[in-house]
Amino acid sequence: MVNPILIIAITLASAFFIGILQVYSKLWARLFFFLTLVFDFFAAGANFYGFLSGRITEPILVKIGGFPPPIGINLLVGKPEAAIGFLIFTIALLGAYHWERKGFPEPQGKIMVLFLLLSLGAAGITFTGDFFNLFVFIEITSIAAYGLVASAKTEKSVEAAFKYMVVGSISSTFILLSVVFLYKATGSLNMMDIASRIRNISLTPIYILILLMFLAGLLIELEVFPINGWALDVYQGADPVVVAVLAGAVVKAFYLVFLKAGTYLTLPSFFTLSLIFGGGTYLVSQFIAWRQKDVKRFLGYSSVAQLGLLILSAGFFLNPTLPAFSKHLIGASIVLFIFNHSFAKSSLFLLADNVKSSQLHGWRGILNKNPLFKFIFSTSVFSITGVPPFPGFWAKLLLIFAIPKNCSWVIGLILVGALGEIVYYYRLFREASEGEGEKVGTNLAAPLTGAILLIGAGLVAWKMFATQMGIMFNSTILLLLAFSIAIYILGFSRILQWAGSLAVVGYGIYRMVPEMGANLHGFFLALVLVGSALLLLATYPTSKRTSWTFYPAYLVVVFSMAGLVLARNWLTLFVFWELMSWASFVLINMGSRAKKAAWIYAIFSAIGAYSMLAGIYLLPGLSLTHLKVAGIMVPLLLVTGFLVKMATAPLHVWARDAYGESPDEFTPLLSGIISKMGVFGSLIAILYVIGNISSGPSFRYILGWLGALTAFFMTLIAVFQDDLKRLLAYSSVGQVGYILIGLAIASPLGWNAALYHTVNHFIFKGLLFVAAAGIIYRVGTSYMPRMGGLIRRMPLTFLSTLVAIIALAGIPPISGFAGKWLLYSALIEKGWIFITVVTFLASTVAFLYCFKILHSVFLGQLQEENSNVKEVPFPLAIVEAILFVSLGVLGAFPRLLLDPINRVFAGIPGMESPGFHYEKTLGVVSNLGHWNALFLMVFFVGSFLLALIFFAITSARVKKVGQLDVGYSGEVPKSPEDLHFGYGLYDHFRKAVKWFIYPMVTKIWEGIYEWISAFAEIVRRIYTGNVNTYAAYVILISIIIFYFFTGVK
Amino acid sequence: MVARIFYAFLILLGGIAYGLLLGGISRKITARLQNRRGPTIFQNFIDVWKLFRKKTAISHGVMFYLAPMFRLVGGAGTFLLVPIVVGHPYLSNFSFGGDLIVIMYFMVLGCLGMALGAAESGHPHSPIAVTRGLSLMAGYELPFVVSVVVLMIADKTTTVEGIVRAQQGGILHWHIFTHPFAAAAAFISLLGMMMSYPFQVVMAPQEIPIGPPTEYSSSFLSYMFSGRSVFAVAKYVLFMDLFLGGATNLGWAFLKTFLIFLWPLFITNVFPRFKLEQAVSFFWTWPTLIGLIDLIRIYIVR
Amino acid sequence: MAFFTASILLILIGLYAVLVKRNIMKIVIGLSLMDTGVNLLIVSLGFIRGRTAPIINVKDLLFNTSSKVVDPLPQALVLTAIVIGVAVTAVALSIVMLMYSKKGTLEIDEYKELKW
Amino acid sequence: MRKLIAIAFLLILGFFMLKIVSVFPFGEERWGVSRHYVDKGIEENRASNLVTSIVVNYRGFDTLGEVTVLFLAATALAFLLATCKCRKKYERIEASLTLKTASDILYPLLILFGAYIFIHGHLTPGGGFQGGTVIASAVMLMLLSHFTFHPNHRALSTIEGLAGIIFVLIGFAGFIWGGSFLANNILPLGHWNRLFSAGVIPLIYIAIGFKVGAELSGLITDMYKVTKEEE
Repeated sequence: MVNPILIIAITLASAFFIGILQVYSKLWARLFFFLTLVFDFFAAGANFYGFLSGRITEPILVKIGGFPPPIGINLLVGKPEAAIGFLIFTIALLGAYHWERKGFPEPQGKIMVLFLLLSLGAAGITFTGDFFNLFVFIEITSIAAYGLVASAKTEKSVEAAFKYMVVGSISSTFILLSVVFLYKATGSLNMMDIASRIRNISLTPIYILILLMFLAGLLIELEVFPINGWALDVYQGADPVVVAVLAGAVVKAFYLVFLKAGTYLTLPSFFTLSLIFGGGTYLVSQFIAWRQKDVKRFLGYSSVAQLGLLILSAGFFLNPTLPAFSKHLIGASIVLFIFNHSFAKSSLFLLADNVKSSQLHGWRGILNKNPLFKFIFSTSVFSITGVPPFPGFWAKLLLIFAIPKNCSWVIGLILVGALGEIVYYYRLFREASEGEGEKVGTNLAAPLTGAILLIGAGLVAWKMFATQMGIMFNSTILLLLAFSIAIYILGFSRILQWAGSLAVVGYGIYRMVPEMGANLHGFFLALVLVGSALLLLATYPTSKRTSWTFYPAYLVVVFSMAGLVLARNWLTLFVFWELMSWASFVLINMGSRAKKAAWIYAIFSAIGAYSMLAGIYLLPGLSLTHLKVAGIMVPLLLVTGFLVKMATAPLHVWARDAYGESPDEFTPLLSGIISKMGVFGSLIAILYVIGNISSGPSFRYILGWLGALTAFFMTLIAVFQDDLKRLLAYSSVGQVGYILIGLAIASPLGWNAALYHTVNHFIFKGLLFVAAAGIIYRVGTSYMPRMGGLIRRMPLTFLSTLVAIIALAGIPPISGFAGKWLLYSALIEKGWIFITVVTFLASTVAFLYCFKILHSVFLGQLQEENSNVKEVPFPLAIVEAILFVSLGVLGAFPRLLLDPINRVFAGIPGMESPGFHYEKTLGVVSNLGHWNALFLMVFFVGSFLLALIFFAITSARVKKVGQLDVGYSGEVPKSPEDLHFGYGLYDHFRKAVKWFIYPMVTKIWEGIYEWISAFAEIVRRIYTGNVNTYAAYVILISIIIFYFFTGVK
Repeated sequence: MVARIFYAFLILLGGIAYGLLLGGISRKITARLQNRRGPTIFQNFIDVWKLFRKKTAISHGVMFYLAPMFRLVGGAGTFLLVPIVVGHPYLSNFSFGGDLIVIMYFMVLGCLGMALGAAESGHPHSPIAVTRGLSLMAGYELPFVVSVVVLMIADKTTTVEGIVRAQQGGILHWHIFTHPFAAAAAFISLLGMMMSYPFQVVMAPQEIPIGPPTEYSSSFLSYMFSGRSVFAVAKYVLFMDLFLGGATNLGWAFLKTFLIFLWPLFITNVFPRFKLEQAVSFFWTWPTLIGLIDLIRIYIVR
Repeated sequence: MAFFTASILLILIGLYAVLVKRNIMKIVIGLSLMDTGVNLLIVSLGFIRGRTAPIINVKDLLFNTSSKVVDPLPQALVLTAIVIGVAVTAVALSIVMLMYSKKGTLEIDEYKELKW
Repeated sequence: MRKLIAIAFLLILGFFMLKIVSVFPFGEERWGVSRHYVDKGIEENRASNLVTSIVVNYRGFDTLGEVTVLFLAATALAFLLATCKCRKKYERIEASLTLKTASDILYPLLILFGAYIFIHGHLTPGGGFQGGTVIASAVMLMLLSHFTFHPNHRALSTIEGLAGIIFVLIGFAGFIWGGSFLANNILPLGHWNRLFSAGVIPLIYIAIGFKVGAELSGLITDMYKVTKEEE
């Protein structure tokens, strides 16, 4: 233990000493400066460690001058104070180091004194146990901050300092006055003493007014809306290093005071106050940042928002009615939030220091300049926006699950705000990863430390809190996830990474075999692992384009899906769900034109994840068992999350570009397996939750309609796509619509249809995307009108594509038909006749694009520029072959898949009988009809061969002619371009259905975005930049607080 | 089983012959209506034989080569999956292979195969015609599906046999009378299926000679021709089974299919041609609405 | 009571300058006024009628002191507050000087570069 | 309009403040912890000036902070104005002879007076801050009257820093020998109302006096210097 007074006294003495030293030697001054900071760091660290390890159990009480508490000033350092103190000096040390590398402004000695005293002030604020002493330290901090903010001596920084000073003076006036009034009212200045005295006096309105005055002063320093104009100006105008320390360390000290005020000054309206101001600030700030063009200011908005969330948490934390366990969770969440925000935000500001321009467009492409920069940036952004396993995620999770159910609207507020946060942070991400940007600075050591600390803290939090929250992790999955990250090391060779990944997935399959197949979870596990292994095989790195992080991220996606399907508890599922979503975000973002797509993907993922989280929160229990819920809200929220991944209309907006522009190696996984996680989720949601609500059938009927409309509209839009991957994207979304219908029916037949189609869709769509990847790799474009005639160059790919297309179209005897047959049977059995009609129509329309793919890519005239392309690379060809053979085999023997599916359902009540049986001649027999797959296959193949042989024997000599040799009014065309009908296929059909393909949903989403932005823009105007106005807001808000939160009228 | 295959073969040949004959009749009637003498009603047999006997055939590639087989097998397969006389050991064909859903999807196989072969020919007219055909299909499928769903729901079965059995016991039990609107929708969509006027935009003899198979000739074409004929017969039989109560023997079958055959023929010679978008819009509105009447009725009374 | 009212009035006048005045110097003066008001208020809060200053320079005061002197604590606090006020004013003035050196004007409307 | 709104706001605020102070009747006896200072102050600290006893000992930590604030302000000001070209050129008028002579005479007297004040801080009204301020006013007087007067900046900085360090060191001495930081039991307390009494209090006040004097002088010089550099 280091006596806290030593920290303060030694820092002070050395500040004085530096004041002398700098006159004589700058070098020594600098040395001494760092020596002091390092000492502080270790001293504060030792105290914190003492508390952590349990060596110090009681709060450290320092009696200055030897007087017992109410008489003299004392410092009171408990665990939270020690933690914040350590945090302050860590951030200060990082900031100082960063500044040193960058070069202190002249005169250096002075600025070092200011910096030292700033951290000292913050530490003093944290440690002190006396109100007036608190005021003194606040003033030390403020004055140092004024000086530091102005330290850049630019117009902006000086302006910011002035505003800060004016508003800060008002704040300290409030604090000083209220402290003196407190003394008058209670006769003491000591916090503990006042706390005990307050219990003995009745809380008259006047007394409350005094407390409110104190809080009003604090709220100014805590940057609540709308009295935070000064803070935003400071964030924007001041040197980023200063801002990093202010936002990372100093504000946290103020926050601790806020907590103490809530603890010691028993203010009845504290809860309401913190809810209104914290929540309001959080919500408003997350949205008004949307249109912000200045990166530093927008980071400022984010800081303000995070503080708002902390204030809100404080309200709950100090609410005496909260159960102990929830209190514990909120406490943990506050700690994590503080840590997260301090390091992530400081890192971001220090990164901003490395970028010349602070304008958004000045950040364009800078991530592609320096991988280290990218790493730090991504880590910080992920952590702030709450991506697992970073601390921000755990903080949010803990907070949400600690909030009592009767305040569930607060959850809505938190999640909506978080969504707003996603929007603007990933807009920055998008901008920063787009194209090639300017060079960035290399002063990255301090932010790098921050980023590493974040990762470490995230993992520690994972270990500490996951089990407390009831989140259970399969240890094998964790091991595999660790392996996934480790693949990064092999990054010097993509081939090695590929092989390593295959080995890891292979090992995963080997370890997971006992889990596979037995039940629903095992079924999907098998799909995930085996399917991913196949698709991974097809990612054979053919070019240097693949990023280093591709394989690690790919494997994280795979194993988080494995963890997801193995989850036995909603929260576990959610954690893995988020992991999967964000890892796939990383992968999508690797596409060179996918930045916008990735942004939209991030937004929609967040919409889904947050609504799912809200649903999970509202569930009566967390385990995956039958849960009774009332009303339609819970299932709606829950299912929305899954529908987003399935890209069900109207949540499909992200899908086109995410599928179309993501790296070609990744798209098969995205379409083949990741979308199936939505299926899995919807299935268990229907099984465990929706099936049990009173309005169950009608809700499922809505789901059915959603599926049908998705199937229809997406199919229709797919017809008019000219980009191969986009076409497949819409097709994929449409096909998943069928699956949703099957799920919604929730009869044995329906679920058989859904699961069968799930597997089938993985096979044929995986195959199609793999083929597309190969074709695009060879041809160099995904624009179909520029292809054509490739059947001559890629026969195997054509054959497998053909089979896949037949499966996609659902034409017997290939296996795609099975899903269709089961689905229609289920639909008719259920009597959902309108859905049946729409579904039928959708599948007919699908023929249009099926032909389009085959024709535009493989048939017609071979273009001259493609005349030398080769068959797809060998690994891809293997995968294609495996997949198309399995399509054929399943086509003949659907029982190979139907039997396992039935085994899966056998354990589920009400699903024991599959709704059909097998007969020798009739094949699969349902209550309505029958279908003999093997017969059809034999019949078709047999008669086909028969006809072929007959033809070959009897017919005339067949003469092969060149591709230009067509009957063309007697002319011989000169070039294939003249003859290839690629552009404007189905233009006639477009005219017929133009009312259906109007992108209404996209327009609506865009409209929502525009409206919110516009509204935010208006709200943002309250920050006029005029200091008079800022001061007026302060007065106004204080009056409002005084008026509404006391009885004084 | 061998006997069954043998009979099936015979039935198939009969089907092809019947189809060719109907084609001839249609040409004759059309000619007469246009004040021409017209070819003999056996002209189609002559054409097929002539084409089949040609010495050389031009091929543009593998798919081009295989497409006629696809076409023939698709047509023949569909024909053989639809029972002509329900319950008859041979005339019920291979209807155990699948129900109406199977048949509806199997029908596409031949078209798809042909479309692919045609597209490989590299002639720009082929894909134009194919896309028209597919678009038209998307058009007429809707009313057809509406009426089929009506029947499936009404009879609580998806098998053709079941639907036929449900119509036994008198002419008024035929679906054309019990579900007149559904039947009307289906029969309108039959016009599209037969690609006769006013929905002849696919073949469009004026701009894209004889539609998709524009590059086909000689024995390839003869295969296609046969496939098309038997496919048409398959559709007539299917309509017979669905709406006209099926057949109890071959005679009834001939009669009823002939009646169905006449229906498009009447229309063909009266109307001009729709543009494609008009055709699709037409199918998606009027016949669908008509069919919906019965669908809603079924939905309510079910 | 007059002391209280007067010092609160002083605070309010200072605040008024902060809220309304367009000249930066005047705003700083307003802040200074506010400080003064607060200090006065604190001192007057420590006053007890009929008592003497808390300096025990005569023997008489040594005994039963608490019934003879005013509350010394507010005075001690005010001492600190005054110094802090001076410090803030000094920094404020230096910032104002810097601002003036940048733009050559004290008009607050010229300093609205940071907003929204 | 703006003014009206501002006045309205402020009136409401004033109303609330008045509400608060109205519960503390003016001049009413109301003791809190300060009763201890009053009753036990002499006994514990032997400083006859109770305010000093509080400022330097009971709440000495505040004073340390206060000194820091001042130091901070001086540093910040020096830092901010170090490179500032803040003043336009203007003609300087030489001070009159009377003023110069008077200043010359007053300068040492004022410094002496200031020193007197902070040395007697524990006995009479006043103390380190007051004394320091008086000293600074002497410097200011010289600056204004003497064109060439230049306090030694290095010396000022050194005095300032050393005084601060001495303050902290006295605190440390208390920590090491007296058991707690700033403890006033390491020196004999002496007798009431004597110059050499009250333990470390006078020492601290002297340090403060030096510090404040040096700081304020430096501060004034810094501001003044800016105006001079242009010429």
